[in-house]
Amino acid sequence: MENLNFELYKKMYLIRATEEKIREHYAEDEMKTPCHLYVGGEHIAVGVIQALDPADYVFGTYRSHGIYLAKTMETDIFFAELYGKATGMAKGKAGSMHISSPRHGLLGVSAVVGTTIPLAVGCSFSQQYQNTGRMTAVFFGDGAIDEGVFWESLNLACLKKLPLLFILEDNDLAIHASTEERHGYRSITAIVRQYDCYVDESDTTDTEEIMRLTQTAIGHCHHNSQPAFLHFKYYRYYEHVGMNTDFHAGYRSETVFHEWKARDPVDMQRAKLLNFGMSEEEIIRFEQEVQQQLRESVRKAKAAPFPDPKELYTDVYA
Amino acid sequence: MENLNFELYKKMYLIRATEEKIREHYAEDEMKTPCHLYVGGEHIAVGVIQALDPADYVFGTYRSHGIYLAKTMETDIFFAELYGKATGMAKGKAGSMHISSPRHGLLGVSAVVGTTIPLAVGCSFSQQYQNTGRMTAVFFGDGAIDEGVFWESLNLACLKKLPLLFILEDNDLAIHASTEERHGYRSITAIVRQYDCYVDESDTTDTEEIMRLTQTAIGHCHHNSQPAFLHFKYYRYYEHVGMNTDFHAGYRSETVFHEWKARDPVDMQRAKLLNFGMSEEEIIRFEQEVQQQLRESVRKAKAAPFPDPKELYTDVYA
Amino acid sequence: MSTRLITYREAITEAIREEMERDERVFVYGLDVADFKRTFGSGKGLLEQFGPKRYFSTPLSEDALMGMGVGAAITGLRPVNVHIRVDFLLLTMNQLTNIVSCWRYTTGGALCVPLTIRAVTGRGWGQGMQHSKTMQSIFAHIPGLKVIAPSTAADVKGLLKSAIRDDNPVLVVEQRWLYDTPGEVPSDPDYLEPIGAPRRIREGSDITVVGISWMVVEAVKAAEILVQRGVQVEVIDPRTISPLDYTMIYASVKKTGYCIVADYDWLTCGFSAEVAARVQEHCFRELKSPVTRVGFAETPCPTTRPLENRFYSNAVNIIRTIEQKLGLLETDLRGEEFYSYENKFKGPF
Amino acid sequence: MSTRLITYREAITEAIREEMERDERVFVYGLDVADFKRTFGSGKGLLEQFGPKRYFSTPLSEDALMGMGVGAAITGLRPVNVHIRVDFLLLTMNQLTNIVSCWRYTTGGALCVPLTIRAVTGRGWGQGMQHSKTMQSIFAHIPGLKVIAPSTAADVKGLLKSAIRDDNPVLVVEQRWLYDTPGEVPSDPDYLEPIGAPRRIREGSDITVVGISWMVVEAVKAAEILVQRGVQVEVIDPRTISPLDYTMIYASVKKTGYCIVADYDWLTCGFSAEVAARVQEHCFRELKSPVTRVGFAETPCPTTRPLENRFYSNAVNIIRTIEQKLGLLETDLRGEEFYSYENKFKGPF
Ligand SMILES: Cc1ncc(C[n+]2csc(CCOP(=O)(O)OP(=O)(O)O)c2C)c(N)n1
Ligand SMILES: Cc1ncc(C[n+]2csc(CCOP(=O)(O)OP(=O)(O)O)c2C)c(N)n1
Ligand SMILES: [Mg+2]
Ligand SMILES: [Mg+2]
Repeated sequence: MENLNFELYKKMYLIRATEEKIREHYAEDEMKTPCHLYVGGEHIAVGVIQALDPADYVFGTYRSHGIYLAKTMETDIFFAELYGKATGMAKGKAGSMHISSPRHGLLGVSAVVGTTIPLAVGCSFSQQYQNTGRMTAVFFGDGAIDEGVFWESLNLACLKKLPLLFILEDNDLAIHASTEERHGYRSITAIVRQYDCYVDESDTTDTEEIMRLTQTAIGHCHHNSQPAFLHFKYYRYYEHVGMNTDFHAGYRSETVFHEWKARDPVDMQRAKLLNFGMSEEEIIRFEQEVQQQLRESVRKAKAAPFPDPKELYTDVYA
Repeated sequence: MENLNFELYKKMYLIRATEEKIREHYAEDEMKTPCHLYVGGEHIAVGVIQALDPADYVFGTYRSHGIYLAKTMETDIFFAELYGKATGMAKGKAGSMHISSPRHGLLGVSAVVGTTIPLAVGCSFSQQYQNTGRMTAVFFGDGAIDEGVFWESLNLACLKKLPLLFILEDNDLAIHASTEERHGYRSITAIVRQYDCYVDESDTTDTEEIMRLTQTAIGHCHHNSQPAFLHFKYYRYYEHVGMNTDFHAGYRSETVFHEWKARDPVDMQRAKLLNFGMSEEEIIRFEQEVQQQLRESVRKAKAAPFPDPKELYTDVYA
Repeated sequence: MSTRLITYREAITEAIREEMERDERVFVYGLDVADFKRTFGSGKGLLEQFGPKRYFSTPLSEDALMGMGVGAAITGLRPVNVHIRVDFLLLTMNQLTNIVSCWRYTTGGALCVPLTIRAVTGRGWGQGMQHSKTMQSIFAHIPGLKVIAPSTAADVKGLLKSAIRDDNPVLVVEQRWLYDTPGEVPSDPDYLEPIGAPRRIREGSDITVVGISWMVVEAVKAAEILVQRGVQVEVIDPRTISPLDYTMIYASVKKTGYCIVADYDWLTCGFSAEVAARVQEHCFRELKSPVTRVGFAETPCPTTRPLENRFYSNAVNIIRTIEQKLGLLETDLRGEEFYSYENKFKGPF
Repeated sequence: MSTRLITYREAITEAIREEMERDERVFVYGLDVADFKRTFGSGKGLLEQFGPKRYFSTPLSEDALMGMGVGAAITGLRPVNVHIRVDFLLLTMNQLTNIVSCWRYTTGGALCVPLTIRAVTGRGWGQGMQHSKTMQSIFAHIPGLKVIAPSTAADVKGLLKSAIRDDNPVLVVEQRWLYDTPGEVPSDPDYLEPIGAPRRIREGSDITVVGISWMVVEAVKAAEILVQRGVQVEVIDPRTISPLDYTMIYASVKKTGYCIVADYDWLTCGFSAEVAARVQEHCFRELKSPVTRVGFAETPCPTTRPLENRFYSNAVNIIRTIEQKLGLLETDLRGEEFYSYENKFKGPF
């Protein structure tokens, strides 16, 4: 239990610290890639990915630093990509909005809303076809469910009884538009419950709970040969894209932020460790290691060369 | 009551007789336009359109002879279009799959599945914007609900509280694929009931009942400022496109056809008239008039000129 | 190399059957592929042989289905996604352009997308504006996609097989009238045609006609008529729209000094424009007159036959264009039989 | 005619405001149009002035929203549908091509579709492959649509107003960097620019550069540098991609004998190909060298700056191409300042 919770905290802290590292350096103007920070949602990526097998597949959106880090735990290639360097996973061609790590099962993310949902359908179809037993999880925002392709994909997955987790990361906002302004219905889960799939929902910020809910869902998937739809609510701490808070803009209230902040997922997870009897020193030691790792990654990324100009033309065709 | 039912029968008989007229002449190879016959579904177009105000708007699919005839009651322009003649509503450029009659409120139909659903959203938005009080009804098949655009449109209409009737004409088939083969859920109405709209469903072949259900729905629309979704089941008598039955093809059973045929909407409506005390002679007299009208329309259509070659280039830009 | 005379339709079926036999990872899916009509018969026998796991119909969800193909392709399968009309591919443009064409680029080459997309172009009998488009240029405009449009039975077999074996996404545009055209097709199950290379359909020294898809048939007809007047028309079928090796086309135009592009599509920003732009660049000194293009009328495709006939270009347009270019009097075409919906291409190439 | 110096962004706002004031049937909608950023500021003040009935944000449902525009347009309204990236228009290709472009044709002219579509092309700061496309040629390929790509403040105002008043669907492609460019714009609320007509941006006698969208800025820069060496470059901005009256372009090439098309798009089957194909046809005798095209690299747009810089063509490419064509030695460009993400166009045209 303690081990597990430390494991979870490691991933969560890595994500939070990485995002803050980006914020620290962004103004230097060297990471020329739009970043959609995940701060406030760490428990979802970490909880879900913890519940998955390492060999399982994952897809995400432009807001996928969290799933990348939870899947890979590495930051050298990550920062290299954000700095646009030859040592990034796509030699800088991808940037923050298109990170991937196929060998860790992260098969890609996309900056066009909803577009990776059907890819996940195909990936899970492929697992069923090849009988690998692997799950696929696709992370998407509450904006994606406005797009027709979500509904087509949901239907396909249910029809084909695919081993697929739909992970709705609901921060109640698509850029600055609340779900209420966008939805002609009250509850997405009430709708999805009418499909042939398992459905659950939560607004917890407890990572372990996210993990358990996901494990239960995966169990149902295997047992009933059905996909699952998990609706997780969270709060996006910063502006849609960029490094700042934007409470001054007036489209959302800072009060709500403070409510969520009071149960900040990373803080909560850290408090748990202390509760479990882990010492403050032990935790700090780990945190310092992460800080050291991040400093190193940023240093390496800055020092790395830009891709050779001819790289513009590679990777277009196989 | 009798008047109303005769009115309904007039429209239904006109549709049935027109479709049979097409069948009679199709092999002559002069109507060079793919026809998707509506035989078996007459009660839906007629019942719904009877419930609407004549000034209300209607959109349909390539299977829209029924709504055209119920809206216009005319067959001269109709047959001219099918024969590809200059006297058709689009001078032959449209054919069966693109018939329209804007002055009767039929603003168009389309051969790409699902495409007119958002047009109906826009039309009803336009009525709301201009405060005309007019309803819009959009007819679409069970295949269209597989397309993402249906879901986007449903959400939009519910969000915007539009005066719009979604009329799902469910013949359980998209070409030859049953709904069961295509849907990862049990009941479309169970899903749509979760949206902010009025929902009803029926498999009646009684036109008057369709009309009443639609009237009730329209009442709800007006009263609650919401769209309505009406799910009507029917049986497609002939092949998807073309003039023949295709029970030999093996994808559906003739037994089911006979079950539906036993409560054929046109027969039932005719029987009602007799019940109401209308005489066989009176009915036959009317039917003969229609037959005469159709013969005339076909004759005129055949005699009409083809469009001038330069018509190829007109109507592209306003 | 032994060959048999089979139709374009049969050649498609053979190509898919052989690739499915050869490679378990190949599967075919799309709207109505498994119904009793089997995509104009092109899927005949495949369901029976390979079963519903590898050959299945789907819901009407083109957008998601294209994405599904990508997800399957990047995890080891080789999907063949079938569309009974090119027009319906428009629903997949977001996936095609924002995902399919650049997933390899975006992953720095770590993943590839061996996805084959078949799409049929309708024609005749009132197909109308929503069932007759080709739009090859739209797809060819997107780097990362390969687009082919074979016009003969042998080519559709060899190219479709190459497409399925290709590690890149390949879109195959199949004109419907070609389905009934027979041709000699090699029996070798490893017979392949290279994507990217044109084929010289007919040799000639007087003028080059680059014909695409059905227009190859019309160009050959035009050539057959004009040869009787001593005019030698060279007909080249690019077969691939993009990416294409133009060497053969340049060599031909350098030889003949004249070039007509007969596209089976609208002209504006079409493939015909690309060919014209390239040919004028590479054969500037040799060209004796500008490259001329023939194609669809710049209108939606009308339903009624007399207008539909005018919407399309045909052998007569090609003949008249050649005559103008070469300064010939108009050939008397009375008595010649041309192709129509009823009189489709019959003989082998 | 009195004018003021305002930015392209302000010109857009003015155009929409004036048309909304003039005509109650005009409304603006699209994803996030009414949020506090107002589509890069181009919608500033409109919500306040016209209220949420006529200026509203929508769900993320591009496909349905395009269809909604058609439904509104054929029943008396004049919708303006805004997309913050052209790339998202790909979700609407089915509506654009199968419905928007041919609804008039299909109803025999009974209905028209006065729908304006605004779409922004992103660039720089790692926009990457999914936020940087223009694809004008894809839209221009479809008969029934009008496609414009204004490059100056005056033109975007005059053309956008014309678009809103036009009874046809008009797609306006707005390159993002242009938003900050200022220009003299007439004050007259009935100032219109005609859709279909090019504008001569700069007169010259030695070579014609047809520049599109942002490439007009680059072409003018090239012209300014070369004029110091006595080379007179004529820069023509088509402004409209389709349907376009080419007369001015032909006249220019006939005068100069040389033509470069600098497109802000991929070349293959692009608008540059269409211009080249037409110019070689109409100016065959006058052309002293083939029409040359410059544009995007034939790759997805990469994120990292050094590769992104190479992905785009610019003034230097135009200068080098001109030098080659005219047989000039390379100009020493050290000391010249060129445009970049940080150093965008500032001065008025
Ligand atoms: C198809 C499409 N439309 C519009 C956009 C512009 N856009 C970028 S992010 C976004 C909001 C998405 O919100 P959500 O799915 O809830 O994800 P979140 O940013 O909240 O994680 C929008 C509209 C886009 N990228 N793709
Ligand atoms: C987007 C699209 N995909 C595929 C097709 C081919 N197609 C034509 S009709 C049809 C079935 C539609 O079924 P349904 O909506 O139930 O209407 P019905 O024919 O039963 O009235 C299909 C798949 C099409 N026209 N449009
Ligand atoms: Mg969100
Ligand atoms: Mg049906």
